[in-house]
Amino acid sequence: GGSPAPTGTKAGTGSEAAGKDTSAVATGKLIVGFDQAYPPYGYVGDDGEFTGFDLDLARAVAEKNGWTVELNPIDWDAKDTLLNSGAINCIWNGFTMEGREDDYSFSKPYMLNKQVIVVKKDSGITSEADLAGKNVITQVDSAAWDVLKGDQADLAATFGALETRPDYNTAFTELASGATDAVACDLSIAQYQLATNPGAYLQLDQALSTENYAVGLKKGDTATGDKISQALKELYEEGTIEKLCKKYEKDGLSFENWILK
Amino acid sequence: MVTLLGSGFVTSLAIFAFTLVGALPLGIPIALMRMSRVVPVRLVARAYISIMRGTPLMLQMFAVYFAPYHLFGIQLSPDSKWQACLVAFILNYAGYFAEIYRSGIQSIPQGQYEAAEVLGYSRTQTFMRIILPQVAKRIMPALGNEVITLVKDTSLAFSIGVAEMFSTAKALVAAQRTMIPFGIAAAIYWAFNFLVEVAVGRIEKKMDYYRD
Amino acid sequence: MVTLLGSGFVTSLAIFAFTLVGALPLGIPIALMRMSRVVPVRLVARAYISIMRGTPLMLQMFAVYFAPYHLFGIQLSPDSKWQACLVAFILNYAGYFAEIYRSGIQSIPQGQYEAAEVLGYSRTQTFMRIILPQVAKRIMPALGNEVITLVKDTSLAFSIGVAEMFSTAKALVAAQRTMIPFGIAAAIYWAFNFLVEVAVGRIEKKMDYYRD
Amino acid sequence: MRIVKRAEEMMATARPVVKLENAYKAFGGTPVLQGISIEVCPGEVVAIIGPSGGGKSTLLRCMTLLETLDQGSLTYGDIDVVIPGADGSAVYGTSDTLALARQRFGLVFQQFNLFPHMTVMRNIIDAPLVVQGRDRAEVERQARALIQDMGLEGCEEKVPYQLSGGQRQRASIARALCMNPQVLFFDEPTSALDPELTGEVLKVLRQLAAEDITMIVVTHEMSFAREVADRVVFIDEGCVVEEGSAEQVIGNPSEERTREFLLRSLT
Amino acid sequence: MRIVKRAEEMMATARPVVKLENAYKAFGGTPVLQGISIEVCPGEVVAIIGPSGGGKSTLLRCMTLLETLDQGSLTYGDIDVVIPGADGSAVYGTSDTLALARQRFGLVFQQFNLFPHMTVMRNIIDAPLVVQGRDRAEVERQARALIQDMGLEGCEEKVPYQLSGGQRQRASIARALCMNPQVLFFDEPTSALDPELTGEVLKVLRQLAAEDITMIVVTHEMSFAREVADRVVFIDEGCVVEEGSAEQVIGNPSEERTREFLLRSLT
Ligand SMILES: Nc1ncnc2c1ncn2[C@@H]1O[C@H](COP(=O)(O)OP(=O)(O)OP(=O)(O)O)[C@@H](O)[C@H]1O
Ligand SMILES: Nc1ncnc2c1ncn2[C@@H]1O[C@H](COP(=O)(O)OP(=O)(O)OP(=O)(O)O)[C@@H](O)[C@H]1O
Ligand SMILES: [Mg+2]
Ligand SMILES: [Mg+2]
Repeated sequence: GGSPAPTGTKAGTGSEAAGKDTSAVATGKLIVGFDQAYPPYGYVGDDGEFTGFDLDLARAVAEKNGWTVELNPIDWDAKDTLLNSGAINCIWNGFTMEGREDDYSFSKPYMLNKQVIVVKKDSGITSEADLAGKNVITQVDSAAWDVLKGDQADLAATFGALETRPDYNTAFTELASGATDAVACDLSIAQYQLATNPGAYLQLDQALSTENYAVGLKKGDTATGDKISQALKELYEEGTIEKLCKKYEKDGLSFENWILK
Repeated sequence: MVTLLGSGFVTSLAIFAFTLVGALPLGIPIALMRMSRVVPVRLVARAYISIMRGTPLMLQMFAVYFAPYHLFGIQLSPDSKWQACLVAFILNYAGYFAEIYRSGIQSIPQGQYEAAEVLGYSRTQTFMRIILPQVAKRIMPALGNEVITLVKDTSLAFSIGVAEMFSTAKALVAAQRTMIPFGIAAAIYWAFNFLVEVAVGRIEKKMDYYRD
Repeated sequence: MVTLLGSGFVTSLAIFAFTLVGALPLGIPIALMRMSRVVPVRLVARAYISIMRGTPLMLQMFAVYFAPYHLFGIQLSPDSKWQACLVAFILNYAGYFAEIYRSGIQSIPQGQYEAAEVLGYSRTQTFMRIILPQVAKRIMPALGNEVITLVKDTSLAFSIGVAEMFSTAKALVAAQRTMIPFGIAAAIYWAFNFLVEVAVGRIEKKMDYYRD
Repeated sequence: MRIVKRAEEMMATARPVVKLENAYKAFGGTPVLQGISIEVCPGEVVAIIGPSGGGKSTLLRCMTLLETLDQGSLTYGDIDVVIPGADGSAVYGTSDTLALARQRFGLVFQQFNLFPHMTVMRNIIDAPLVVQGRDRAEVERQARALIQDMGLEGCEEKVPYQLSGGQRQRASIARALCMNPQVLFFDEPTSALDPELTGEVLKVLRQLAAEDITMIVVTHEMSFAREVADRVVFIDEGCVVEEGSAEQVIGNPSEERTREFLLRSLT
Repeated sequence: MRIVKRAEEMMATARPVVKLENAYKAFGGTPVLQGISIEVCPGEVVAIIGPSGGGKSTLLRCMTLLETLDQGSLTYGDIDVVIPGADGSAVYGTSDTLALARQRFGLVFQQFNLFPHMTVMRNIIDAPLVVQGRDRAEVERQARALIQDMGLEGCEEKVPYQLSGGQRQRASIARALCMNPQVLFFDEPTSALDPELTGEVLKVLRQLAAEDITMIVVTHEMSFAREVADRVVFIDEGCVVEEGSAEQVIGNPSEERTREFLLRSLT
């Protein structure tokens, strides 16, 4: 297709003029960039296929719009360059929109998420106040990190140390082994850990933040965003969303958190 | 799970094989340029080696992958990441191999060059017939080091989205919340590297028919 | 941004320095064991080298870090990751260095050993006074390769949460949605590796006073 | 059967195959060659004798283009390899010129410098095949004959480290001869040979002389020099001290230095 | 000044410093030593002569423990280094025994094997200092004297590649001598020397003989053997063909093979 570049003249990347329009509406192909190590939103299933709540959503949305879909696992560090260069045309992966509004165009937010803190059950920590002087870790470049550096910076300042790890898996192994005192993470991850290690962990009642998941698009690509939002709404109305939430319930997903109605 | 890792391993293997086929020969002219008496040639080779060894392969891969887009606005195709990956690997490893070749070449006694020179061998003939076979014997262990590093470096290909074994293992670790896929990946790496070692050892043994 | 990267670089540098100080000497006995005539000793060294080179350093780091907890239920302290990181790096690099030493040792002509033997040098004296100085000269370029790889491998320390320069750069890239921190990181790596190259080159030159 | 050729006769009849004039060479300030001139005619055998460290090997290395002269000129027949520049320093010809000249001479090294990864046979035939592009069957025939001449039967498939010292030296002589050079340089060709083999090598050298191959031999065996050489050049401290027929220089030296050297020696 | 000592006399007066009996050695099936016995008394100088490839170097290497014997026995004075096992194969002593024996002998290699990274001085003094733990000043004094004897003045601070062939050989002789060995083995010590220096080396060897240092010299210079040796052993195809005084073996050989070898040689 040769349709003109999407609206929005302040689109960030300067070399856009030279390139073709690679958006899904223009090409009829939704190329989803996702972190394949981020269950339950996108991961490798037991059958070896890419699976996950968001990937299922992407497939359904593509079908609704008559797009073909291509699932592209990416190195999270390369997501911006990949998106800008057209190697992918959306990021759909439990992608928090808060704080990223200037860098991407988004679909309408579809899911509510919380950032929470998990500690060991017998650690004696039961509230945020108890975290004073303790070691807290989180995943690198995660929403929890953003919150602790942003809105909750005052709380973070009371910690003994706040560090990052490449992935939550390492972080929880450290929590179990006593190398750290607490992990800040997404609600779904916390619930999964609590479910698989009964009696080991405790989730603090107070959430660090609530936030919204949306589909991230190249800055200026509002056309695709609108199409996706529309399709998600229809899927909700058809009851498909509720079925999908059920499918991933054991992984900590809850239909109550769906907001795009 | 093993089949999944297996298919990732095929990708790793392909990167490995193509890189060797490309970088092993490419290292030779670079090593020779590095030892050239012509100062600009030598400096170019030094700079090349310095940059290839001195900056992370991951960033080199980014550079090769995105350069056509950033510099010329060329849109990337799904194939291009595979090509970029191979180009970056070959360019990078050629730099390492060049230095290993150089160490071997410089350890050949002067008398060998002199004998070849007096017999009228051209520089190329001297190199191919007299020096290189003797170099090959001397550098085998160091080359083995680098080849084995290459096997594991294939995991860097994922930075531009080439899904090889290690990234698959990472994904499985995340999905299944167990370290077992890492264990299997380590075992596969180790098994393959064991083959590499055996192969290198066999080559070493084969060249053991002579001594200096 | 540069200050952030700078403090990450101090960590990288510390890993680099400690690893060299530990692994360079440790490689020597391993190389000697690898060449031992006593079969079990040789096999142990072979297995060690094979595993250290054959499996990813990242997984070795996990193994060293979490082994005390998983195997003995020992609770880890926040310090332990730094210790685990150094132990893993040293053990890993000693394997690579050992193979480089071996290549150098085996390239010394038999006559040198024989001369030393007849003069009554013990095996240790022969090695330290006759062989090692000549080996040092021959392996410099290959050693340079490995040392430069080490500079960049320090980035793996982040897998167990040691925040060195490259992970800092990654975090900055993510936070600022620009590749510039990577560019700066590459420049810092390259600048440091350039120093390493210059140092290696100077050592090479210093040993150029003799030829074989 | 010895062909007696006097230096003077020969110079009159033919243009020299190799001519070195006024050669100077220093190693890091220490002069090693100090104005040496040497002229050799076709078929002539010249022995170079003199005390250790006097510059004999260096002279040979300069003539075989392994070291560069500081000053002087060097000609192989019609090929000007080195000419004196305007400021007196040596100016070398193009690499093509040097390659052409290299086809005219061969050199047997004092340290042999055999190729350790090649069998004796391969050491001998490789350059003729690869450099000269000659026919394989013909080269192998010649090589076999040389191996016979040199008493190396049975060593064809050995690699150098499996040879005794003398065997190595003979292999390296055979390697040089198989290139059919016009001029052959030897740096102490008998230094690792027993007397019996020295006799054999002498025979080969004589045969070569009969085939009009010019030879320049650095040797410290006076009897060998006397036997083989048409002319003897005595070199000390980088200068030609005395030169003439073997009988003249060794039998009845005119210079004090030569006499002293010969007196202090065994023969 | 030459000290004439007959082999027979000496054997009667002293126990041998080194004694090799019935030595067998093969390289990959090819026999090289085939039952050689040699006995050398204190202060005796033995020359080993024979055709190239006859096994002279191998014999020396076995006696200096660089090659292992297949069969036979080897004794240094009171030290049993190799004894024949029950099945006839050679049984070596402990590594302490071997180390002890090594203190008794020195070897000058045919290929010199100087340490390329050490200066000439360092090459000479390193082992006495490190292996024997001797006093530095004393060792340096001895080294300087040896450098003088060997005509190596001015080469003290050179490294081996900067030396001429003869200089290298003399440095390696000095290195062996500085260890003050009881028995000294030489593999062709004059092969790279000019006659003048051969004379010098001969003088040194004689001086050593006067100091009761036993020497075993492989040489192919008959005149050298004649001058220096109390006894000459002629070896061919791994066997002792003939042995006796120099006058006897070289001047008037009783064996056909020896006569043939000497006839075909130059001297
Ligand atoms: N590369 C070098 N650097 C410095 N000095 C050198 C070098 N090569 C040779 N020399 C010196 O030059 C002089 C002449 O050496 P050359 O090898 O020509 O002697 P030679 O006459 O061949 O002696 P020999 O009979 O012992 O072989 C010697 O004093 C030697 O030390
Ligand atoms: N490592 C080896 N492998 C196989 N054959 C060998 C080896 N070393 C020596 N030989 C063979 O053994 C025989 C004896 O060799 P040796 O070096 O003892 O002879 P030599 O009497 O010293 O001769 P030269 O006077 O030429 O030095 C030769 O035929 C040689 O080819
Ligand atoms: Mg010489
Ligand atoms: Mg020998």
